[in-house]
Amino acid sequence: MEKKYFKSLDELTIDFQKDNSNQPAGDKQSLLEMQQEVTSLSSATRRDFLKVFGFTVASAAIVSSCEQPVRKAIPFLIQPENLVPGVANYYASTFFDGIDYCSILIKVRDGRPIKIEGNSLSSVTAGGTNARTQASVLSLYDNARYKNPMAKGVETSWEDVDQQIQNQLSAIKTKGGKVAIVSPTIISPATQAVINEFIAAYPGSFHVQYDTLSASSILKANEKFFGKAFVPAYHFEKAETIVSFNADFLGNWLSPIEYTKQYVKNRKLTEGQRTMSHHVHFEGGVSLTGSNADKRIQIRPSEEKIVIANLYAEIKKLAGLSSIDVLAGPVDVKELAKQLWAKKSKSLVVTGSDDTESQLMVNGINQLLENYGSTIDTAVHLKIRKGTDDQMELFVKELNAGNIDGVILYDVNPVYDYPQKDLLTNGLSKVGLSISTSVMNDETALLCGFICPDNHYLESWNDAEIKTGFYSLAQPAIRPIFKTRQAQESLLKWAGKPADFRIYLQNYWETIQYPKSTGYLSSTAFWNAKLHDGVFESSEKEVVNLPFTITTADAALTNTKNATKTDSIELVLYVNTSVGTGKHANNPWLQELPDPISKITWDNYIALSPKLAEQLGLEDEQLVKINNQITLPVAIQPGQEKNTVSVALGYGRENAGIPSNGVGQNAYHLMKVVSGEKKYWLNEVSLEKVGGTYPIARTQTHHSMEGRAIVRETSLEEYLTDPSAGNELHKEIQPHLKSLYEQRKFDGLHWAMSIDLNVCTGCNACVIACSAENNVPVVGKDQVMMRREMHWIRIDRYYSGDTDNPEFVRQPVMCQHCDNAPCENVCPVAATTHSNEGLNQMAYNRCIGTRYCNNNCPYKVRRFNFFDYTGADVFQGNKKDEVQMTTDLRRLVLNPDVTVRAKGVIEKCSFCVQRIQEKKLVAKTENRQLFDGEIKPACAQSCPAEAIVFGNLNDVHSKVAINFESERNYHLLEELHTLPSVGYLTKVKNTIA
Amino acid sequence: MNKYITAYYLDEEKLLDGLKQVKAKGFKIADVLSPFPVHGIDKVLGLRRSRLTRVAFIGGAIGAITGFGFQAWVFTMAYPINFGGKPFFAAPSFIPVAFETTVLFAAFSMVFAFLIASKLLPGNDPVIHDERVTDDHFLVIIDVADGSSTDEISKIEKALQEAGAEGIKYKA
Amino acid sequence: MYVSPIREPLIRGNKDYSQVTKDILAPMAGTPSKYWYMGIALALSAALFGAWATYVTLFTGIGSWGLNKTIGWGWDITNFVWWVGIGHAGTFISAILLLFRQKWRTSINRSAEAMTLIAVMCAGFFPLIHMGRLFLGFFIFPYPNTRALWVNFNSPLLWDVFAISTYFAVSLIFWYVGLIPDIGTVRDKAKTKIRKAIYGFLSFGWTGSAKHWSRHETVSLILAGLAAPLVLSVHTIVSFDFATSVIPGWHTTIFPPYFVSGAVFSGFAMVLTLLIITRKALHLEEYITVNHIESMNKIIILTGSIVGIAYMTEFFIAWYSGNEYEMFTFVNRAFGPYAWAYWIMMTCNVITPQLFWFKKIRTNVLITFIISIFVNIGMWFERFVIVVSSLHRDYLPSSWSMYTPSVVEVGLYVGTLGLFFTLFLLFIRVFPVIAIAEVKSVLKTSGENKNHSEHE
Amino acid sequence: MENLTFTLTKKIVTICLIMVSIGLFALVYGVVAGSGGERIAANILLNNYYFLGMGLIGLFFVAVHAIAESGWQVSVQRIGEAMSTFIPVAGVLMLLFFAFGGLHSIYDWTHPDHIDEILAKKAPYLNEPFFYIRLLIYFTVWSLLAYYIRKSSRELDSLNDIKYFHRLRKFSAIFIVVYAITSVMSSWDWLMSIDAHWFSTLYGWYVFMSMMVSGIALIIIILYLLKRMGYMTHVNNEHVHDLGKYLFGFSIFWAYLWFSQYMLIWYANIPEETIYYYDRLHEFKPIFMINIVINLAFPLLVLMTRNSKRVFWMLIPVAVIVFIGHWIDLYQLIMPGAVGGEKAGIGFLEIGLTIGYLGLFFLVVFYSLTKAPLVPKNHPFYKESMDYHTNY
Repeated sequence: MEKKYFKSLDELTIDFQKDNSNQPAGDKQSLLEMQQEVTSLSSATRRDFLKVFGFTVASAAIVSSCEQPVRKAIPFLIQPENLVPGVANYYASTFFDGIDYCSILIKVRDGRPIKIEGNSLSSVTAGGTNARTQASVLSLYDNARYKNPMAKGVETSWEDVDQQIQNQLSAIKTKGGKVAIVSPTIISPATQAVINEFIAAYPGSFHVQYDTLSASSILKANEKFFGKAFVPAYHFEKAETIVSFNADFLGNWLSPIEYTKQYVKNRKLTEGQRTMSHHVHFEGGVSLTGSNADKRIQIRPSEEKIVIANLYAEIKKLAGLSSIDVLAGPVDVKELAKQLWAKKSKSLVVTGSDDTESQLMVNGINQLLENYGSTIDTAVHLKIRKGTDDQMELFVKELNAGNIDGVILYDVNPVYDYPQKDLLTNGLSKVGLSISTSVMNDETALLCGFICPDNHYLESWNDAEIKTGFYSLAQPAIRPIFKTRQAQESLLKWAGKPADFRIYLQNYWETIQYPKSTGYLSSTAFWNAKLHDGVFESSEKEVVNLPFTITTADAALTNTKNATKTDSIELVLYVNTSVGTGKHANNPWLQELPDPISKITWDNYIALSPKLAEQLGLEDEQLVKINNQITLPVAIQPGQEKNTVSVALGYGRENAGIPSNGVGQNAYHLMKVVSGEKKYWLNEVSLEKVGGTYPIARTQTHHSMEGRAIVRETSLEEYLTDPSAGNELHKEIQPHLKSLYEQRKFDGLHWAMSIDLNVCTGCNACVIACSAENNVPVVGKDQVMMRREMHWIRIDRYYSGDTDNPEFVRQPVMCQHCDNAPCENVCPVAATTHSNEGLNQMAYNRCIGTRYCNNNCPYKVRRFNFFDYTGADVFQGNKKDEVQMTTDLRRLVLNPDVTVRAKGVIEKCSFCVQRIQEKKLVAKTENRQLFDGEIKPACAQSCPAEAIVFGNLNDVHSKVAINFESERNYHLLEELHTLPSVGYLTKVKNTIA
Repeated sequence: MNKYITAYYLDEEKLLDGLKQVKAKGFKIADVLSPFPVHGIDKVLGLRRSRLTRVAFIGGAIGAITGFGFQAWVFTMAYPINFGGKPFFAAPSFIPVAFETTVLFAAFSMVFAFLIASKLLPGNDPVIHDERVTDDHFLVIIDVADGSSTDEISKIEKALQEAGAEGIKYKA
Repeated sequence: MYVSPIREPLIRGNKDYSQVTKDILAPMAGTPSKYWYMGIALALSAALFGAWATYVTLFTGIGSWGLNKTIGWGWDITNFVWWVGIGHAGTFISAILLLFRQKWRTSINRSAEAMTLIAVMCAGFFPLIHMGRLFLGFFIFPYPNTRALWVNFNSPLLWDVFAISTYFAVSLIFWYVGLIPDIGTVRDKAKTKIRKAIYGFLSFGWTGSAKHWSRHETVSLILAGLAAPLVLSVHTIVSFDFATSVIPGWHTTIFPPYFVSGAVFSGFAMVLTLLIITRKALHLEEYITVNHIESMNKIIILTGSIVGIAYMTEFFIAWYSGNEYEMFTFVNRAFGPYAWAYWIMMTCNVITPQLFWFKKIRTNVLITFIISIFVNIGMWFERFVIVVSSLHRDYLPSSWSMYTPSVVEVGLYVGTLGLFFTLFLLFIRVFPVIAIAEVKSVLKTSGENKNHSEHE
Repeated sequence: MENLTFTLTKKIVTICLIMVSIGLFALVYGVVAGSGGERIAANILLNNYYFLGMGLIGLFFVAVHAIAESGWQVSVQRIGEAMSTFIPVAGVLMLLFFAFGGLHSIYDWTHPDHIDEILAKKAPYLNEPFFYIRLLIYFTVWSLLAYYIRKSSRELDSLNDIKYFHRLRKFSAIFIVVYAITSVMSSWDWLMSIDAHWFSTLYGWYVFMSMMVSGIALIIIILYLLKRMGYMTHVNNEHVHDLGKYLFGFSIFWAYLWFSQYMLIWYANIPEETIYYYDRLHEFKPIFMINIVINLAFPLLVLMTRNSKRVFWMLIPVAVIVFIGHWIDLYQLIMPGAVGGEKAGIGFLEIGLTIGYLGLFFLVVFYSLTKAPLVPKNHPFYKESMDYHTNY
């Protein structure tokens, strides 16, 4: 093949697309080959020698003036429609991976999706995102994706695979065998229709919905309680008192983005609001939600049911119903019950329990509190979790019994995440036809006869009904990069139907959804409009009758009477906000995302209370074997219930690719299935100290504020009497801010950011959004251990109070864009300067890397490229990229508006200056002023809590200017007179009900 | 000027005494070569105080003005940039560099002036009358005018002899 | 000029001028000794280690060091300041002691100045190597370019560029101007034609003419007058690197004079270390006498005490300020994770030099040698404490971290030590280590035989 | 033959007493004219500190040369010794002044109702008993050492025994060490604590150097006065040249410290520090500027040439102006904090009181000069000092 030089990777992809337009789809292979070609071109040459030689300062000038070889950019022969070079297109779509749902916009630059943003038209997620949604764009460009269909482990063509599969399917059909489709919850009506078509084509087939994080207990409880298995829609915004039993609703429980939006709505003390919900949280480990609670009560998982029973019994008493005495719980809930009773119909009790009886009792509580119909809407169902554990258990049994002839594993990886791995591996070996549609390498696909790789969701058509009547559409933003095919098309094909899912979907919407709409002239107009918006909200309602009795809950209460307390060490298995269930483990952004509580990256670990650690003689990083199964390092976690240890799920992937293989240990197999319920905690846990230590990479190692006024806090009570409570220092310092020279004024624009500490939950969405937007390198575990992570925005977390039961505060910190910036003064080469719009600017090209600015930054927000993390260095062969973030494929995610920084250069938050410039240009061409809120830096855009506000300080009506005038506003280390352009609003805790 | 008489001393005090005597007799001393600076010889030979200090002063003044002026020009006129809210005319910041340029200009102008005025330059090939003058000899040189008679020459030699000089030589 | 009889002679052994020339030129003659070869082999291998470390740093990046997001400077700037400090003694001796007419300087100024020049070279290496992108280091010079962009004259690092280069240049000409007459001597004593030609070239045609001597003295004096504030300015500007910042432990007004006296302190310690070996190896005990050592020790007590007072002032004011960050930084220095470095610094810099109050100790060559090494170590740790302990725990506890140097950083340091000794060993072979003419000029008044030649 | 015995003539005493009475009158005027207690108190502190400083620098001059084994200063050593006799006088005045209301008029931290969080933190140091204890320690130690240094110097001369030379050096060394600490601490106590919230580590050395410059200027002035009276004929141009170089050099060094402190605070721009200069740059701007001009620019430009340092007609105006200049320096250290921009000023109170103090100081110094020959002939370096000439 002739060697081809590319001017840039952009050209590479665009070329590829152009070629593709009149070639069969199969030729995508050529792209991969070409990429490899490009890589192989880079070996040492004469120029390298010159570059080395150039290190003598004298010859540096020679090098810099050395003539570059002429490279010609080849223009498009036919300009593609809608593609203006340098201008991004946004496509509305939907993210749903079986765990998280988010309505999104996909930012596409020059044919490449490069960023996910929240879709503000959706009333469910309302423009919010979370870390995993933000990071999902990177998984599109993952070398661990299946690039071809495979039969028996050999890459082959789709025709071949289809032929073989269809042969086998018809064989099964003729013998009347069963084919199981195992999928996560299907929230897509069209996909469900496709599955139904398949089942219709192969009678005897059935569909199993298998949720890794199941809501089985809720479905079961509601089935008993209401006679219908469903998850209701919760309304945290309507609740004045929220009691949560281990439901991590801000992090991972059901629909966290939606709940975060709701939750902060009545906790935000801006725009004249003066009330806040009171949030009481019971848990054993420390969850994101727990750390945000007004009152966090430590209980062991085994005690949860007892506490719920106690509360239920108390509420019953308050309701004047006869109650029974249950075993006294570890905490007195009388006061809580009274408080809830006082907030009747304005409260909400939820539990993340895996126990149906606990859920039933919570239903009883909510029923007595008249929360159904107010804070819990049973007429709208949350469809995010439909699978029950017994479905899967039954399937596994059948599989092992050899009663199933074919399995289609659609988007699930049970070999990795089902508690009993052996049952799966054995079972799968007994099936004649096993098909996996995995997008990415996974443990289950390895055991399947056929791998029919699905498109990545950014390459796919789809739809979703997240809640009753809340629909959204997904559309591809790029043609499939590899020889993959959407699973729906595969199913249609195998079912003998026309295999174009886009047409299928459109038909589905035009026939099924269009009638629900109003105001559209034609079904095509409806389709086009909805495709544009991404969402469609009808006013459908479910019919659920409220029960007249609470007998089912009472029965559960009666059962609880016999509960006993144990004293053993208990283990909580949880999912964190980064890799989650492990599905996204191969996403370097997520792996390097520090846990919001422990600030640990790149590993799971045993979180242990300080007391227990002392008792067992354990220290941080010491290796401990749990239940004789897996060995993990210890991380002492203040706030952990004394005898409760926690381990995150989602680690220990074996076949997920670089970098996730071997990161952490798989804790799924510690789980147990007890009478059809997956148990997310165990008791009688054995912890055995084994020799040695294992280093943990934390991004923050000191956890106390040392009494400094860094995060300023107050209680609601104090706030109501004095809005500047907790922020007295601000008023005191303000008059002292005097310079020996005139303070600079900024005419016109003066960019500033306001961060409401009261609503920031610490979910980390902004961190990933920032990395994606600004091409922030991933440095890998070793470098994080060296404290060299590159995140431009970090969320500092401090503990205060008692180490056994600390309070948690957190604070997002990015470049403060100080108007009196200490960093700017000291740069010898003027690489960092102040713009006339108040931005602290970095000219990467000018930076010579003295790190002086970093030393003189009191906030330590500047980041230095210690190594060649990006491959942008003048030297070849010194790239430091253990996590393979700089392969040609991965690099497609880079934002071309932001320079990729070279080795030896300082970088930092720019307030997303590229976004500012873009919007300024838009306003200028439209000959108008910028609107307030028009410019949103990536962090502000991604924030589900809308904690970050950005705007022009000179515009007195702008939100940010109003926030800056607030009594709650203060600046970090303001006594230094650095005049930061970032303001923080004090955190207010609602300590009274 | 290619005829002269040299005579050496072995002690600087004797040299000074001798010089005074020779001068008193009205002979003009062309030069004295010594291994180290002899105190009081300036007065005896009537050497003026060096004006190199003025060179240093002028050099320093130029350095100060250039150093300070250049910085002020760059910051206020050429390319004013806001660094950390500091004024463009950040006078205290200009002091260190201005000071360094002052010293640099003063030192270099003076040293170059010294070398040039004294014709001390690399590769210069001087007449070496006696290799011992850089060791322990003090050499007095008295020019002999063109066409001087031997009588006049011997007069000088005699005067030197009387003044305690050793090793008197006549060179033509 | 009269000299009081109670003053000890500066040059021992009843020398005459010729003997002085002979003694001082002796080390340059003949083939070097076995020890010289051993020394230079050792020094060169250390320099080679440094060359390897330089290669690694340049090729793989600053990441090969132990720095992190919080601690941007470590051994690099510690070494820089340490070397610059050492580079202060030479010019201090030549300039300030000349202005104060301390005659004992004549025996030591030449080698001290050479040491200064070499130390400044070693120092200059660190700001270069610490740059992330050295090949663009020329950005630091204000040269006209197509973007019309100059440099930031507000930056102390830029001031450093001017200060260090001016200091080096002025020290170099000061040293060389002083050297010219002695090169003349070497030329005239040279035995081979080549030597004669080389030294003849280098001597600029020096003849010892009275007129030249007169100008030479004026130039030396004015240069001393210029170099004296220059010496102060250099370490002052180095101290500005820290003191202009807002970092507690860095930002303190006492830094300029305290750094200067610290520099002189460490410079004299290094001069002592070197000269105690040199006088022994080159048999110059009669020129560099115990009196010289004692005088230098007195300067060590003086500057060491100033440094000690500065430490205590800083600590007291940190408390007195009522500023929680300031106070924390100092408590952390003394009792935090880097307390060991702090106490090494305190022991070596404040306590050991106080032993020199005892005449017995300050006239004991061996103990002086040991204490001088202690001071060298202590002053290195002083800079380490300032650079690292201030940075590692500054304002926001979330960013606090620790720093451990890597083998590459050790390599760079050892490398400069190697370079230093290599160049010094070459210097003693190439140029006279003692200013011959200057010693001769004080021989009459301060030589051991001075009382015989008293002329009053 | 030169007259080595200084006689205190009636004329001198009369002039001095007139000056003292001008001072007393100024004080009365201040009270009558309603200058306010703070302004009067601040002026007393200013002058008392200033002339105490002169006494200490006189002693420092003697001590530092003694331990440096310097020779030339023997010719003017007695002036320094005489100046040091003012130390106990200043001590008594200081104690009386503080005890009778001066303390409360000047120092904010002595008012319990002005104690805020920061001052409360400083209370272990800034409290009245400890303040007085420190004051007593300073003056006792200084006065004793001054006495012993003078004593050994005089005994060296009268008894002609080299052991007194060593004793002189021993006391000098002790004084240098003690003074290194106490000069810094006393400046914190009496001056820096006026702006009680403010702090600067350089402060002590800055004040010391300010006193140093004016002390040298005063030595030159006294030397000149003595020469005018026909004494000190042994002092030649070379000695004057050396004093001139001191004046020149220390003026530059003072400016260096001034710049270091100002620039660092200007640069870092941290309000708790900048407030100090902010006040001075706003309400005291003329004083602030005059301070730099006459204490740096003036001596720098005038004394740059060799000759100006050697002749009295050039040197004396500089010495006088620099002496006034550092009085102004001290003024701007004290007044903004102690009196404030509105009430402070330079009027008859300030000038008169300074003249009064100057009269008292001269009276004490001249009286002390009568106690011993004007030059110690038996000093081992006497001959060196007399045979003093230099090429530069």
